[in-house]
Parts: sequence; C-alpha cells; structure tokens
Amino acid sequence: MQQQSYSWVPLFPERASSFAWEVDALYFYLVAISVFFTVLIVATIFYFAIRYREKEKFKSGAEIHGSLLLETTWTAIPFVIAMTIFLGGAIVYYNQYRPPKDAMEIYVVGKQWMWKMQHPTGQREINELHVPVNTKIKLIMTTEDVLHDFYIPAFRTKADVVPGRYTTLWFEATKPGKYHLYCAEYCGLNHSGMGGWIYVMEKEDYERWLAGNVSNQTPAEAGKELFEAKLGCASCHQQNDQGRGPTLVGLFGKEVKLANGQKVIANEEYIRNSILNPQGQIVEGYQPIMPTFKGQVTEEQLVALVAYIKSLGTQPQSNTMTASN
Amino acid sequence: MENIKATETKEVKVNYLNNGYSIWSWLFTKDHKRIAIMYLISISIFFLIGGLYAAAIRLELLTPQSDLFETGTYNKIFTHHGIMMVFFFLIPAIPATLGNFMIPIMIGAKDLAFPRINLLSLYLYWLGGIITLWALLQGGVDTGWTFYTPYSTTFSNSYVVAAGLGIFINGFSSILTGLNFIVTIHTMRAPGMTWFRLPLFVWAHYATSLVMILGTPVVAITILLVAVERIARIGIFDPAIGGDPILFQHLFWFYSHPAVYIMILPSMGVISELIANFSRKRIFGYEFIAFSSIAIAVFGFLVWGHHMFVSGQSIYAGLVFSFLTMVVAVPSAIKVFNWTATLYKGQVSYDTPMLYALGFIGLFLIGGLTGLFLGSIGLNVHLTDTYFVVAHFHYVMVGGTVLGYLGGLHYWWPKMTGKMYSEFWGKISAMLVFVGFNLTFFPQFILGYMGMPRRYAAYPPELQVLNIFSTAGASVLGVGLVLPVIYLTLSLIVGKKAPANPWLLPGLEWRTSSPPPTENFEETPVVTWEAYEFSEDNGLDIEKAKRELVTA
Amino acid sequence: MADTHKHHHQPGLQHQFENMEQQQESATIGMWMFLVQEIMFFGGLFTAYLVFRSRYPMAFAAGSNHLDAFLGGLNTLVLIVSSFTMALTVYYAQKSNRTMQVVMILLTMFFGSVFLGVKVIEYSDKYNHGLIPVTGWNKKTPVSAEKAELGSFVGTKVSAEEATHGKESAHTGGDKTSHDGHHEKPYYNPTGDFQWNYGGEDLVMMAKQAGYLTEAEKIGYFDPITKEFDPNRFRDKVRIFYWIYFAMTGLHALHMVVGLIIMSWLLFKAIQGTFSADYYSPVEISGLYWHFVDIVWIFLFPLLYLLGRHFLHGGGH
Amino acid sequence: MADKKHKHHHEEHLHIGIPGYFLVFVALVIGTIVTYLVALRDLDWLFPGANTLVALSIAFTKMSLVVLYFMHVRWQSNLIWLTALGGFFWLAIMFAFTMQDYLTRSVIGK
Ligand code: HEA
Ligand code: HEA
Ligand code: HEC
Ligand code: CUA
Ligand SMILES: [Cu+2]
Repeated sequence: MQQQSYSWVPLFPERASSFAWEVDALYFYLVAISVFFTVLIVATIFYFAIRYREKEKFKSGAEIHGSLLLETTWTAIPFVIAMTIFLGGAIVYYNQYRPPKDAMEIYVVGKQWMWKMQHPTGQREINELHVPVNTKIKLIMTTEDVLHDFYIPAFRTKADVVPGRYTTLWFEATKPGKYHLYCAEYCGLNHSGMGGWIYVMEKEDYERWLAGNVSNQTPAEAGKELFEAKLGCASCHQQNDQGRGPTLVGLFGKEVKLANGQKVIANEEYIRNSILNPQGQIVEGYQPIMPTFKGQVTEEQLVALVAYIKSLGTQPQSNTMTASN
Repeated sequence: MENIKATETKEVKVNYLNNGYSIWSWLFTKDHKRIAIMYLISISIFFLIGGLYAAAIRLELLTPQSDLFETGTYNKIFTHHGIMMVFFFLIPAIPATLGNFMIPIMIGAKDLAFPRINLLSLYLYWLGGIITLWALLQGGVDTGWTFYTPYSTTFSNSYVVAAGLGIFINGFSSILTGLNFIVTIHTMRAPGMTWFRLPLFVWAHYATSLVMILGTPVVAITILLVAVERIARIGIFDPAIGGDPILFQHLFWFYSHPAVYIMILPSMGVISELIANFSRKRIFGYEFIAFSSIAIAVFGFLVWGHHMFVSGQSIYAGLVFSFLTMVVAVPSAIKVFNWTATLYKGQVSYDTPMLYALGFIGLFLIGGLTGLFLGSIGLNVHLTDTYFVVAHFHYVMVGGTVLGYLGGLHYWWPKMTGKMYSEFWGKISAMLVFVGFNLTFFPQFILGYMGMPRRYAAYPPELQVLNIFSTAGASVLGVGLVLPVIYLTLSLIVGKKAPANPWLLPGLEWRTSSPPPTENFEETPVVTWEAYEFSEDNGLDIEKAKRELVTA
Repeated sequence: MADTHKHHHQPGLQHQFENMEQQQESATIGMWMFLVQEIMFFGGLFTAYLVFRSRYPMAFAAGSNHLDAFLGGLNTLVLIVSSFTMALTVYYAQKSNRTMQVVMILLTMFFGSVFLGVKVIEYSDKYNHGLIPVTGWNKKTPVSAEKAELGSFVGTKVSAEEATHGKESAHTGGDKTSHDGHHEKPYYNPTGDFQWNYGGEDLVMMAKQAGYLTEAEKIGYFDPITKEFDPNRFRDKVRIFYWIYFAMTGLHALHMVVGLIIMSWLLFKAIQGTFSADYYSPVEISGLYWHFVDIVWIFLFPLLYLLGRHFLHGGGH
Repeated sequence: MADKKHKHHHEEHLHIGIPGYFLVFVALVIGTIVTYLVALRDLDWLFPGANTLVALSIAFTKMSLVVLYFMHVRWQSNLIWLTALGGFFWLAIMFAFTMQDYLTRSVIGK
C-alpha cells in the first residue's frame, strides 16, 4: 500500500493539484499583508505607549481632534488593498470552479457516513478514490441524506454536496501519492469518521488498478482495511455495543438472536448474508439501517471481510475510531 | 450644587444598591442598573457553562482518537458550547450589562425609555435560557450552533425543537433591548447632549441596536420554521419533500453574519472609551469612528453569503458577497487606525482596563485580517470549515469581544459596585488571558491551513502536536478568565470604597456618585462640553474629585 | 431631590421622562421600531415565498386556485373597514370624544373578529378537503368500497386501472365545466394526509407548451427516468405553497388575536375616560400596530389568493 | 431632541379629518376590488408577468395610503419617515440578495 504523502515543509500541507500553488500564492500574499499591518500597528502602539506614557498623574494629553488627510489615506489604502485581495480570490476561484470540458467524470455520492464513488468504467469504491496523475478529473456529486462536503486539503479544494442536487468539483492531481479525504460539512454522529484517501497514481498504475490488480495482503489484513476504512463498517460496528450496529467482536460461531425470534449460528454464510442482504436477518434490538453492500463489494472482498470478522475472535479490537491507516 | 453638598455630608448615600434589599426589590425592579446587574450575573453563569464545554472540547482534542467522549457526545459538546457562548453569553454580554447600566447615565437620563420592557427582556432572556438549558440537560442538541438543514430538521435525533424555542425567545430579549436603546438615545438625551457629544460607546450601541432590530426577527422566524418542520414533518428546508436547504442558510446568515457585529460593535465602543480616557485626550477622528459603526452595521447586512461560498450558491452571488466582504472590512480598519493615532501625544496610563484595550487591538487585528483570508473567495474554498475559521472567530470573539467586555467591566466596576478591585490581580489576569489566548488559538490557524476540518472528534495523528499546544493554552486562558471572577467577587467584600471619579475622567457617568443613585443624577445634568473633553472647559470640579480620590 | 418628582403630578407621566412630549415621542418611535422588527419577522416568510414562487409558479398557481379568493377579498375589505374605524378611534381620542371613541373601538373589534371568523371558515374548508399540509391533520375518511374504486390518484397507492382512469379524465374532462378548471376527485383520505387531488397536469402541459416552465419546474414536476409528469412531485410543490399559506396567514391571524387583546385593554381604558386630547398616545400606537397588521394582509391577499389565477381564467396560459 | 421643541397645535393633530379618512377608505376599497377583478383577466398579452406587476402595484399604493394617512406618517418627523422606509428597504435587501443567488445559478460556470 502507498504511504501517506507529507509536505517537506513542516506544518504545511502537501501541494498536489494544478491550482494548489495559486491558492498558496494568494495565501502568502495575505500573510504578507497581515504581517505588514500587524507589525505596523503593534510597533506604533508600542512606540506611542512608551513615548507618551503618563508622566504626571492626571495631566491631560494634547488637544488633537483628527486629520482629514490621514483619515482619507487610511481609508483609501486599505480599500485598494482589499480590492486586490478580492480580485486575487476571484481569479483563483474562477479557475477552480469552472470544470474543463474534457475532464474524466467520476460520480460521488455522500451518505451518512461514507463516500461512494463510481468510475466512468464502472468500478466502485468506498471512502477511497484512485485517480491518475496529470489528468483533469471532474466529480459530480450528490448525497442521499444530509449535507456533506468533499474536501482534499492537498488539492486545496472542496465543495458541499447537497441533497436533491448535483454539485461539481474538479482538480488535476500533479503528484502521485496518498492524500487525506475529509467530510468538511458537519453531518452528524460520525462526521469525523467520514473520511478516506485519495490515491494519485501514475497513469499506467491506474490502468493496472482499474484492471483489478490487488495488493498482496492476507485476506484478513485486506478485510481489516476494508472494514475500518474503505467500506466504513467501523462507523457502525465498534469494539463495544455503543455503535449503531452490534459489535462484531467474538461474533463468529456465536448464536445470534434475530428480531423475528429465530436463532442462528453466525457462520460464514450468515456473515456473507448480513453484508449482502442485511434486511434479511435483523439482529434483535437493532434497527434495520445497515445499507446493503451488494454490488459494492467484490467476492474477493467478501472473502476478506469474512476472514477479518473471523479473526476478531474474542479479543478486543483496536480502537476503530482512529483516523489513522 | 446645593443638593450635592447636602448629600455629601450624609454618612450613607442612598444609591441604587441600598434602597431595598428584598428579593422582590430586585425581581420587580424597573431600574436599568439593577437589571444590568442581574444580567451580569446571568451571563457570567452562561459563560462558565460555555467555558466548561470549551474545556471538554480541548481535552478531547488532546489525542487524535475520540477517546474521552463518544463522537456523538463530542458533537453535542461543541454545539452546546457554541449555543451558550453565542446566544446566551456574547450577544447580550456588553449591551445588556454595560450598555444597560451605562447608556442612560452617559446621556444624562434617569432610565431607559421603557423600563418595564427592559425588565421583560431580562425575563425573556431567563426563560429562553432555562428552556435551552433544559434541552441541553435532557439530552442535548447535536446540530452545531448553525442548525443546518436537513440535518436539523430531519436527521438529528436530539432536542432541536426545545433548544430552538429557547433561542427564539432569547431573540426577542435582544430585539427589545435594541428597541429600548434606540428610543432612549433618540429621546432621552440630557440638555446639551447633542449627537456629536455622545460618547462613542453610545454610538456603538446605537449601531448594534439597529442590527438587533433588523436581523434578529429573521433568525427567530427561521428557527421557528425549523421547529415546525421537525414537528409536522413538512416544510421548506428538507429537499426530500421538495424544500431547499440553501434557503435556510440564506435566512440564517442574514441574521448571523450581522450578529457578529452585534458582538463586536459594543466592544469597539468600550475600546473607544478606554483608549481615549486612558490617554487622557480627545479621541482621534471622532466622527469617523462614530460613522464607521453605522457603516459596519449597515454594510454588515450585505455580506452574509461569505459563509456559503462552497454551499452551492451561484458563483455570481459568491463573487458579489466576496466583494462586499472586503468593503465592510474597511470601516473596521478605520477604527483601528484611529485608536492607534489617539495614543499619539497622550498621557497614557496602564491600568487594567487599558491593558485589555491594547490586547484587544492586537487580537482583533489578527482576527479581522484572517477574516480577509476567509472573505477572499478563492482562499475560502480551502479554508472554510477548517480550524482556520475556528481560529478566526475566536480571535474576533474572544480576543475581540471578550477582552473588550473584560476591559469595560474593570473600567466601570467601581462605578457599578462602589468598590475598587485589586489592580495587581487585574494585571496578572490580563496577561494570562493574552498569553493563554494566543497559545490556544494561534496554532489553530496552522492546523486549519493544513486542512484539519472543524467539528471533528477524531483527527489524523500528524496533527496532534499543534492540538496539544492549543489545549495547553486553553488551560492558561481558563485560569486567566477564572481569576477575575474571584478577585472581582472578593472586591465586593474587601475592596476599597470607590470614589465618584476614580480615574478623574470627564464623562457624565463619572459625575454622579459611585454607585449612582436610583435616578442616576441628583439633578438633570446640562452638557456643555464635547466627548472626551480633558481641557478646562469640561466643567469638572477637578479639585473636589482629587480630594475624594485621596480620602477614599 | 424633591423637585425631580414634581412632574409626577401630571397624569400618565412616567418617572423616567421629563415631560409628556418626550414620553409620547418615545412611544411613537418605539412602536415604529417594533413595526420594523415585525416587517423583518414576516420578511423571512416573504423571502421563502419569493424563492419558491419564482421556482414553481405553476404549483403555486394551482395551489392558490384552491383558496377561496372571494372570501379572501371579503376579508381584505373587512380589514380595511376596521382600519378605517381604527383611524377614527384615534381621531375621536384626539377630539376627547369618549362615546365615539368607545363606539369606534367596538366596531374595530367587531370587524377584527369577523376577519378571524372568516379565517376559521377557510381553515376548516381546507381541513375538509385535505389541504392542510401535515399528515394526520386533515379530515380522515375511512376506506369505503365505492369511493376507493374511484380513487384519488395522489397520495395513496392506486391500481393501474385507477391510474389510467384518473389520467383519462384529466385529458377529456371538461376544462371549462369545473369552476376553476381543475378536476376534482372524490375525497378519500384514510390517513388524513395532505391530499392534492386536483390534477395539475393540464396546467403544467399548458405552461410547457407556452414555454413558461422555469428551470426548476422542468426538473421538479417530472419523473427523472420516464420524463413524464409525476403528480406526486407536483403535489410536493403544492404542499410547499400550502405550508407557506398556513405559516403566513397563521402568523397574521396570531397578530390579529394580539391586536384584539390590545383593543380590549384600550376599550377598558377608553370607557374609564383615560384618553383625551392631552393624552392619547396609547390609542395612537395601538392604531399603528393595527394598521400594520392590515398592511401585511394587503400583501398576503394578492400574493396568496390571486397571483396565477389568470392562468386558469384567462383560458390561455 | 429635548432641545428641539415640537409645535403643538390642535389642528395639526386632526390631520385630514373624517372626510379625509373616508376618502382614503374608499380608495382602499376600490383598490381591493380592482385587484380582485384584474386577477381574473389574463394580462400576459401586455408582457409576461403583467398580472403580478399590476397586483403588486395596487398593493403598494394601498400600503402607501395606509402608512401615510392612517398611520399619520405624512405629518411625522423625518425620523419616522426614515424608519418606515428603512424597514421596507431592509426587506428589499433581503429579497434582492437572496434572489441574486437563485436567479444567477446558471449564469456563469456549470
Ligand atoms: C465578533 C465576531 C466576528 C467579527 C467581528 C468578524 C469579522 C469578520 N469576519 Fe468573521 N466570523 C465570525 C465572527 C466574526 N467575524 C464567526 C463566529 C464565524 C464562523 C461562524 C461559523 O461558521 O460557525 C465567522 C466566519 C467568517 C467567514 C466564513 C468562514 C467560513 O465558514 O467559510 C468569513 C468569510 O468571509 C468571515 C469574514 C470576516 C471579515 C472579513 C470580518 C471583518 O469584519 C474584519 C474586519 C477587520 C479588519 C480587517 C482588521 C483591521 C484592519 C486593519 C488594521 C487594516 C488592514 C485592513 C485592510 C487591508 C482591509 N468570517
Ligand atoms: C463567545 C463565543 C465563544 C467563546 C468565548 C469561546 C471560547 C472558547 N472556545 Fe469556542 N466556539 C464558539 C464560540 C466561543 N468559544 C463557537 C460559536 C464555536 C462553533 C461551534 C460549532 O461548531 O457549532 C466554537 C467552537 C470551538 C472549538 C471547535 C470545536 C470543533 O469544531 O470541533 C474549539 C476548539 O478548540 C473551541 C475552543 C474554545 C476555547 C478553548 C475557548 C476559551 O476561550 C474558553 C475559556 C473559558 C473558560 C475555560 C471558562 C473558564 C471557566 C472554567 C474553566 C470553569 C471553572 C469553573 C468554575 C470556577 C465554576 N471552541
Ligand atoms: C449504517 C450502519 C452500518 C454499516 C455501515 C454497516 N453495518 Fe453491519 N449492521 C448494522 C446494524 C444496525 C446491524 C444490526 C441489524 C441487522 O442485522 O441488520 C448490523 C449487522 C451486521 C452483521 C450481523 C451482526 C450480528 O451480530 O449478527 C454483520 C456480520 C455486519 N453487520 C457486518 C457488516 C460489515 C462487514 C459491514 C461493512 C462492509 C457493515 N456491517 C456495515 C449497521 C451497519
Ligand atoms: Cu459527512 Cu460530515
Ligand atoms: Cu460573516
């Protein structure tokens, strides 16, 4: 698996899209303005404060009422500077928000609390997006429930997804690597877990990935990754019963009581069914809210998931809320 | 004159505090000063509650995992923090306490124009506060203080309706306060107190009141619509039934952007007082400061869309709002420059209030300048909904408003209570607040640019170091803020008796006794001097005031 | 000290004021500030109206066609009369004429009550026809065999035949015969749902042909897959109209009730002979409130009852 | 304010008297009836939205009459004029800036 890419500048985000430098340039322009004014004002205050400190108790200061010249100056200069800031912002924004015509289109659907993507060639991903480098990519986005926001700091871009509407976002990644994907619009319980990764790949790698290349992990390892990050199972199934779904720790081989009174043994078939057709067997005491993953997980991934759930045994699971990989 | 001499000789003067001790004499009072004191106590309680929630937020964010609280709990915590701080602390903070107490005195009136409405607004505040607190205790709200739809109308499983009702009621408290101020400032000024002799604190409140009257009803009706939409499952915000969530954002920010000026303008008023008075000279560019308040209030209504740059509003609207946001920053800049210029050739002294005032300028400057980052639409796309925003608004709200509020509170404390607080502890806590504040929130700018989204209970581990700084800073800040609660309270018991005019200042409020009598002045004053008049023309009996200062 | 209290001899002068003029001026400005607040309070709803009407004019036209414009107009007149009597109340207070003052207050209250009475009739009519946009708040009719057969094609599941039946009547049914150009179907509403069973397809088709559909309507009324007119989607938009209708008129009615309470108090005071040429500011500012409520209605009437009516009456579009 | 004394003539208070009020009243009634009748005619042959324009113009006229005469703004101080106008102006701001978004969703981009 790819490692997360960090910027070589400390405390500065990786810069990996074609317009990231524009945003950074604007940022540094504003930093410069801010430093200038802060130093100017603070230095002046310090100078005056020391120079004109009270020399004699209750003596009055000088009789100065104001100066039209000064007022005009310090109205006009900030106004002009502010206009340059506006213009800079407008230009950057205009470039960011007008998607090019020839872009590759990827569909994104937000849902409490996962991202579902679909490539033009039909591949689906959850909470992960693989994209080729140096290619214009346009995301066409909506959501099934509440507002979310698709945010990739390394690309310096984000956009809300709005129910009942399509919004768009585009970028051209410039550097292969692995970058954070966040949900930046508050969307309820697991808002902070609604993230994932963007993988920017060399074009050949991307082709290979599309063709179905998988990494050489053990099924349980692959399953853990699917469970915790890619499919977002962990957003409902936690290591205790506090989540919205039952904990899966120690599930395998256990007798499960269903809502309709039946009892079943949790074997491979049961787990598989629970993932593909969750409404078929509802566990007692839970709402039938688990979405079906039919069509979203490959058979290979199913195997991996089952292997992972088996491996959970009875030991406590590592903290699944960590956003680490 | 006769009157003053007569009362001077008496042992204990009748003042607004000692002319009745029963609980009813407080609960049914129509005296703006007593109402202000009750407000002061109430907002302090809400501030402490909000502060406890802040402490919880910072503790949770010490580690990248959400280990201290469940994510759901964390969501409620920051929501409660925001609601308490914004609606029940910061918005009433200065107007309802310092403003309520000082405006009638500063313009030479006996009371506000509608004392009963003033009391009503206190009761509405309490009622709203209790309902909201009840909602929070019952199970809380987890929508964020912005109540975005359709999460708040359809998906959230928490006490949105009750909290909304509380905020709705509280809104009317704010409207009535604004109404009262406007009428009072128009009709109740003492003879000779022309518009351009008004202290800038009064001008600032006039502007604030305009915003309260014009903006608050809109958020009230909006919250009402959200509540009905939840109860009746119909509405205009939820797209699942044909509604439009962006409309909610328009209506909400139509109020809530101007509301940030409700928060900052009164504080700017305080700062104008402090800077001029502690430099012992006329404020530089009086008219410009006065009119810039009005300009902020008016233009502040035209920029709300800058909270919605990535929401899916039209690009054209985004550009217009970005443009106007830049315009509205200019009046604030004018104020900052004028305050700085006021120090020039002054006689600057550094009592506690002045320390807060200087701290305000520095922090508001940074907060305001980072507002420009956010207002610049291209940059906003990257920064919105990250900690950069969190840092920005704490710089303006805590670094700006809270510091201004504390400065004003210390400044008028002798007048309000008749007691002097400990100058030593005052200075210590002012320093702690300043240092702690910067340590808490400066790292958040960097976190924000690195992309840490707000309202996150868990965050990537590479961001932990800066979060630790932030939490450490918050503890220093917490100490700095709890200290005043302690030494100010203590001053009531052990504090020295305050003279009528402890700083030898010309304002009307310093020409009546400390604490003032119920009718504020022994006789209606006649004003013949300009605001911040330190020359001989100000009619102040300096020798007498100095004598008092020595004997006290 | 003593002389600050001397003004208290003047009746009705409150302690914080120097003189009556100041007090009266304060009251007037205060009331105006309050009214500005009211404008913005209603303004939120007007904005919502504006946004949705500009997007879905046809659904709004259809919705407003099922309000009773005659009653609405009547109520407008009633309110105008009450405003007139209110103005006279102030006039007679200024003339210190107690009897006429009382008469005018009574008349004002009478017309105010008539207004509310008419409102009750209208609301109950909406209740009976399933036009209250809240599930379960409408009249419930049990499923009866023959009614179920006719069926309403909106809001409930209907069989294929019923659906075609409904459509046929929509195409062939007499556009000119029914009084407003809509096709009313028997009321059948077991759950008390919002039940918009007056079609709307022909209206939308008409507008479509004339090229009047807005962008939002082109998406909003049609099934995304079949591209056919979808009555359920249309109903959702009409429901928004009704929600806005109830929110606005309800809030307005609430203001009328408050107005009546204020008037009762005024009546009480007037009978006592409190008001005269020297002291009538309570009458005056109550009047300001009353007139303001009237103004709100002056706008609500055309916006809710009338706009879009011509689509059906003018024959064309 | 206190230094600016008000003239306090009795006549000034009586404004337009009963006949005046009655005239205003009649105008309002006529306005209402006209609104109603016009709403049933299709005026789109004039220009699209003519019906809306007519209905709202009449409503504005009626409002102005009520505000000026019944609410006595005609005889009031500048402050009251400003307040009344300001209220409606602010409403217009809310309308304009909200609609600026909705009406331009398809103008640039997308
Ligand atoms: C007291 C409260 C307060 C104040 C005064 C301000 C003041 C300003 N705010 Fe802030 N703001 C908030 C409270 C406040 N804000 C809050 C609470 C939020 C977040 C709400 C939420 O989402 O939860 C927010 C969010 C916010 C956003 C949206 C961020 C986002 O969510 O994407 C924006 C964007 O434009 C913004 C801009 C500004 C600007 C331009 C000012 C200006 O008024 C600042 C003007 C001041 C100066 C400019 C400093 C002085 C200047 C000089 C000395 C000279 C130099 C000047 C120039 C060159 C022009 N603010
Ligand atoms: C007036 C407004 C105000 C004030 C004063 C503060 C004060 C503070 N705020 Fe807050 N804040 C908001 C308004 C405010 N905040 C808003 C509107 C939000 C957005 C909410 C949302 O997203 O919906 C927010 C969000 C917010 C966040 C982001 C949460 C998130 O997005 O996940 C953080 C994180 O650090 C934070 C921290 C703090 C801190 C450390 C303080 C400190 O300054 C507080 C210091 C004060 C104290 C510590 C109190 C002192 C008292 C005690 C410690 C108790 C001792 C008790 C007794 C003696 C009885 N705030
Ligand atoms: C939206 C929340 C949600 C998500 C996401 C989710 N689940 Fe579930 N899951 C539930 C709930 C609730 C139940 C219990 C009700 C039921 O059986 O449908 C459940 C039940 C199960 C069960 C049966 C548990 C038992 O104790 O018998 C298994 C196995 C399971 N889920 C696996 C998964 C896997 C694997 C994934 C990810 C691919 C996943 N779930 C994603 C909510 C969720
Ligand atoms: Cu999805 Cu936050
Ligand atoms: Cu803002």
